[in-house]
Amino acid sequence: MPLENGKLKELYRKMVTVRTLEQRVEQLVTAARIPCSGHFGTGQEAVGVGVSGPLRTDDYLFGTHRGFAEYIGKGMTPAEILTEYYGKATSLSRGRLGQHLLKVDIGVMPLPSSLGSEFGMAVGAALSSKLRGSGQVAVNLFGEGTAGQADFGPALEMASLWSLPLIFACNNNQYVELAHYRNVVATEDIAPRAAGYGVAYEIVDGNDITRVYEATERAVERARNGGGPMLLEFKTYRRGSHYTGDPGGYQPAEEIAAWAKKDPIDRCRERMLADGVWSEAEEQALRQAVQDEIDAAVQFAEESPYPDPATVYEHIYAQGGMSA
Amino acid sequence: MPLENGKLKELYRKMVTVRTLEQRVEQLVTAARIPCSGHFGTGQEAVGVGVSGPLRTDDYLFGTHRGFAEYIGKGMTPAEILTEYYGKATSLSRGRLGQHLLKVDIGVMPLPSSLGSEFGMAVGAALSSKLRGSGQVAVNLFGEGTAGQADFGPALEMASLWSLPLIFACNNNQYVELAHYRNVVATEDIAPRAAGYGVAYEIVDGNDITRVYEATERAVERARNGGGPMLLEFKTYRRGSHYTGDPGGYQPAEEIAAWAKKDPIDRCRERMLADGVWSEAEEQALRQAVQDEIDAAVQFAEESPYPDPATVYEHIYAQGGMSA
Amino acid sequence: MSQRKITFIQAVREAFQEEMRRDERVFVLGQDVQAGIFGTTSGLVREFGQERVINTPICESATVGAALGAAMTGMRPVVQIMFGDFNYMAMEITANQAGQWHYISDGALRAPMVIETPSGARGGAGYGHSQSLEAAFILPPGLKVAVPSTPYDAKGLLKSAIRDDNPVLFFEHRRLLTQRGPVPEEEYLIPLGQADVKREGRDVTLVAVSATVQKALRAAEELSRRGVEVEVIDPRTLVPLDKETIFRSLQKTYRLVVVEEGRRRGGFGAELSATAMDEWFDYLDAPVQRLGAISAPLPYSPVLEAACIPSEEDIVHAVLRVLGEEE
Amino acid sequence: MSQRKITFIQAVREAFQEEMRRDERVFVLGQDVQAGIFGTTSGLVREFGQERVINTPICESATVGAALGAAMTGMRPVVQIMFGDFNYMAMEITANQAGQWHYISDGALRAPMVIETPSGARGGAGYGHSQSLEAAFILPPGLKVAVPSTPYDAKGLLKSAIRDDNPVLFFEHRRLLTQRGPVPEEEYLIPLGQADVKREGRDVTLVAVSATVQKALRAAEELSRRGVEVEVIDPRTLVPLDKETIFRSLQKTYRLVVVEEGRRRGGFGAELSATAMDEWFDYLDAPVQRLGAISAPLPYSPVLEAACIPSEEDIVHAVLRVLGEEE
Ligand SMILES: Cc1ncc(C[n+]2csc(CCOP(=O)(O)OP(=O)(O)O)c2C)c(N)n1
Ligand SMILES: Cc1ncc(C[n+]2csc(CCOP(=O)(O)OP(=O)(O)O)c2C)c(N)n1
Ligand SMILES: [Mg+2]
Ligand SMILES: [Mg+2]
Repeated sequence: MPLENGKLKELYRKMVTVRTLEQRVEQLVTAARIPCSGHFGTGQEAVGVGVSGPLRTDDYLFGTHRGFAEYIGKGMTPAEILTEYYGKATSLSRGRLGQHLLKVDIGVMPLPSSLGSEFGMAVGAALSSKLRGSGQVAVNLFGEGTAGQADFGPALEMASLWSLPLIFACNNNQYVELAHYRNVVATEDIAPRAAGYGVAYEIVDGNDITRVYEATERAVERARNGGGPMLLEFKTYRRGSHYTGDPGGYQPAEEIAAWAKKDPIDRCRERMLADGVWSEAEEQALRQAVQDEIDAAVQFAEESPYPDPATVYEHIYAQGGMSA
Repeated sequence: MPLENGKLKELYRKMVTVRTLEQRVEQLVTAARIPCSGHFGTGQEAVGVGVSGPLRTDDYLFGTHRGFAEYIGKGMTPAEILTEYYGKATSLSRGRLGQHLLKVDIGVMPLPSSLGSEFGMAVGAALSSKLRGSGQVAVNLFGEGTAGQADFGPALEMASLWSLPLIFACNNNQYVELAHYRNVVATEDIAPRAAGYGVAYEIVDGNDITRVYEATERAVERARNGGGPMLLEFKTYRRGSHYTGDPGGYQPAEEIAAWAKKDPIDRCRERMLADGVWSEAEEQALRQAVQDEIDAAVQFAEESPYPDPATVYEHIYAQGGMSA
Repeated sequence: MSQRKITFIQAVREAFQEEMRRDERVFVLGQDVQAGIFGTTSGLVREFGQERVINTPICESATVGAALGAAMTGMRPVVQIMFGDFNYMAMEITANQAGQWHYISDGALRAPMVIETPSGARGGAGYGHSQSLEAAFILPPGLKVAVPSTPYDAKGLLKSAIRDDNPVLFFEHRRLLTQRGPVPEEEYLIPLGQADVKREGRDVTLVAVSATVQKALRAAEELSRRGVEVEVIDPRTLVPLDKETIFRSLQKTYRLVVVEEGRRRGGFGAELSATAMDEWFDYLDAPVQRLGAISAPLPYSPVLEAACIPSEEDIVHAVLRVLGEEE
Repeated sequence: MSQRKITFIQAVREAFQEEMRRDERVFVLGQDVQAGIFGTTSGLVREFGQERVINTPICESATVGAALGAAMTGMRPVVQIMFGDFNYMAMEITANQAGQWHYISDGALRAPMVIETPSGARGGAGYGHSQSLEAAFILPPGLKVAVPSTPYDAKGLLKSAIRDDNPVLFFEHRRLLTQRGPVPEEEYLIPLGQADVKREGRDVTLVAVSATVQKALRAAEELSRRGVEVEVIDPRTLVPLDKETIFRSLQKTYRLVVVEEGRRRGGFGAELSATAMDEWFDYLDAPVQRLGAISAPLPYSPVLEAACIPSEEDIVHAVLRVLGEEE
């Protein structure tokens, strides 16, 4: 189904929220208000927002370590994200998770600290959905570097073999840490690897929110209707650093500039303006609303207390638990 | 290069040795003279013998758990194999290795008990050869079930990325333990998975010793000359049981019968006879010689002493070692 | 009480059957579980179908990962790892993920899953098919570790493990698989964390793990003939550990010996001996004796393998040492 | 003797440089080792080229596998695993393969390789980027485990590790990386298996691992002000363990405390306490005190993380307990 305007505006708002929030968090990390070293995704917001866009609340999303696009996309709020990053008692995990964002009741599933350990888990979530007949789809979003991880092939194999409702979504942002991806990835494209396991694939312009959304929607509906897994590769570009503190310098300035011209937020806005479904006034109002929401969330996180150290003994084991 | 007759006869002799030895060892396992439960490969001897045929003594072979084809192929003797299987002091490892055959000085490299753990090691051996400029090629032979293991894709990726002299050789014998391979392998062919990593591949009739040899020889020479890795898939069939004690019954009798008609030893002999390069007299002499060699090896193994239990403290660490 | 005797394999299979009938969220996955290489899952596919008895590709890491994903989303998987040694292939998932998400999600996620894994030395299986690695799961947080030594314990512990909301490793020593023992027809459970006194005695407390329980019992018989009465305790789970039962015994004997087939260096015995040091120092008339395999790979040849792991005789000597009757 | 002070990172980098110049079989591989995420390998590529400083795909298992394959065929690889936690991803290769083939090949194969791995809690890295897992490598056979606590030790131990013919895990605590300490210009080696007395004292022997050495030294200062003289011993390698140095100290103090940042349950302290039980029972005037992290995942929030791992204050209390001055 073509993306309709109301939905497009919602996705646009989410992309703006993601970028604004990421910039703010980056400042907070630099200012040592937030203890982790963040990974941000300026320029690639359309991927996470577009991929999570067509999902049901109860669909499973296994997201990435980079930025907030799929987390905001799936429905987490800036306050939920900020309180986790701050490690405050008001966070969903009471300070335990940090950058490993999770919100089980809207299907935001574990982001393991070890890249690629989610491949098997995503298979399991999709298998579980199939066994329970719940119609839930699982989406596993991962970077092109992470596609090199051990369980990637086996996950494709299992998804194919058992015809699971599982979408492999590769966010190819062309960098793996401090090196161009072709330094450690043998092929230009990741997607054709799916064919080796009998899994269908598609390569999509990751800087076009409409295409990302529509391709994902097709794959998700196909999977929901028993059509089995699919791999989508989104071509995009990471314009910012790998992590806060990254010395930089390994991305050619012209390359960054060229991709800045394809910025997904600008493209989306310009198209909406050209189509007459968006106005400068709406834009102003949106920017302000997003800024206000984030300001309020930062304030909330700042003012929230740190967790009580005595809580570390809670929930070591499920059901009452054991002593350490 | 087409296989010349002298070489073909040598390969034929090795196939006959493999089959005879495997049958003998199976009896010895059943009779509890040998303590492990062996895995044999009746009907698939051409793969291991053919793959190891074109290798230099110093080329690296990472073989399989099934049968002796590549071990005899690379130059191990029945006595070396039998003493290991018996766990006798006269074995190369003084009773430590058992079925994990190894003979470093002729390039027979570790067969890990965990299937697939050799993928990374084979990459390392090929990388080492490249770094040392030694011209050695590494061949990693594995089953189609083992291709499902985690490090398979990453090994293809590394071999491709670094253009390593590494041949991935898949012995597709159509069974993975007690089930047809399509029960746990998503695709008919394993070979095209290589393409996903930019590695060339070829599918070869694994019951034709000449084709196995020639395809391997081409791949090995290409790799030796800097052409990089290649994946060869050999289609064959395991006519015997998975292991000694296997209840059987899951392989259709017609399937077994059909493949018996394509027996690699019979095919090779018939071709040699038809070409006039082999005679019934030579056949008789060969059978007798092989039988004698194996009888002598069994006798040697039987008569060899068990290792001294006090030796268990030796070689725990290299260079003198430490106390337990 | 029924006097029925069945094998360890049958006991495990019954536990599967009963739990799969009781709770449709329970399913089994692993290599060749439909056929059942060691028999524990054989036949289940006939009753429960291919949807609940799933043959997996040969990839331990992704299989345990899949079990974890299923466990976190409402199922209760039992994943079979064909040889205990292969648990290291899935160590990342088991130790870094499965045992940790309940805690770091502050209780939002649970991982009710079991890893069923035949293991241990049986003479002639070789270095990577023979190890007892249960002690490797004491260090990672959030896991439970069951080490049954009889058919009765195996059935009762597996049923509890399947119902537990935490990841449980369930080790089955391959020397025990075909042994028979009494198992009642009626349903029963054995709580995780409850040791069993396999033999009473007043002189020495001997804690034995998995297959070494039998060696310990034979050693106790031998020692009894020499006038030494050994109390043999089977902890049945290493985590949680039933310290109370061990301590109760120690308060009577003042002497502790611990034996396992896994390696001594860094093994369960180290943790138990250190626990005795921490908590029971004043109840020790002699240093705790710990026995385990030497810190070497397990060689193939049965004579060599036997020389690496504790024997009945080694246990007799350790008991005599703790009594000061031997150096 | 030079009074030059350099950081831990610089010391490690110098070790790399010297060994790579000395022996062309030495090479480095790992994720982003050319850039050097934590700095220990930064710049090496300029001197030694891309052939000897190899960026790998993100796959810890195959990378350690490749290192092992190279080590067995005449090279001496150092593989960097970016976070200690990820060692569980390669556990199969390290524990089941790398440590075992020398033995089972009866000496025909050697695996001279090093796994260099930044690790430990630094506040805010979260559950899977903060663990100290060195104790997990005590159980598997054939491995050595180095845990340097100063730039001087780091350089000398890494050079020895690279020259060792066995697989060595080399843990670098991330809190130590930017710290400075004296390192001579002249070449030196520190043998694996030689503890260092970081502070002399007559009252209590305190064995501390990795970053806890510094906490131990501060605790010792504090205790000294209270009239208690603690001898702080850094084992520097957990395997091989220099028991002689610890025992020598114990023969003077009769009291032993052990502290590590890794988890206490199943940790190094268990092995050391059990060793004291085995071998030094008559030299213990009080039970050994062992300190380590609680058996829980490490939470992200720095206040929570700090509550999970032993502090300077915890060490002070443990020393007072071993002296009977506290409960
Ligand atoms: C198993 C594992 N190895 C290494 C890391 C460290 N690491 C964090 S981000 C990253 C790069 C990931 O690259 P890619 O998958 O392309 O995602 P991107 O960062 O580009 O979004 C690495 C190696 C990790 N977290 N987990
Ligand atoms: C990691 C690991 N998992 C499981 C096994 C048990 N196992 C031994 S042989 C075998 C089947 C292998 O199938 P395939 O690769 O097709 O080789 P084949 O036996 O057909 O020669 C399995 C699963 C093992 N040795 N290692
Ligand atoms: Mg990337
Ligand atoms: Mg097969």
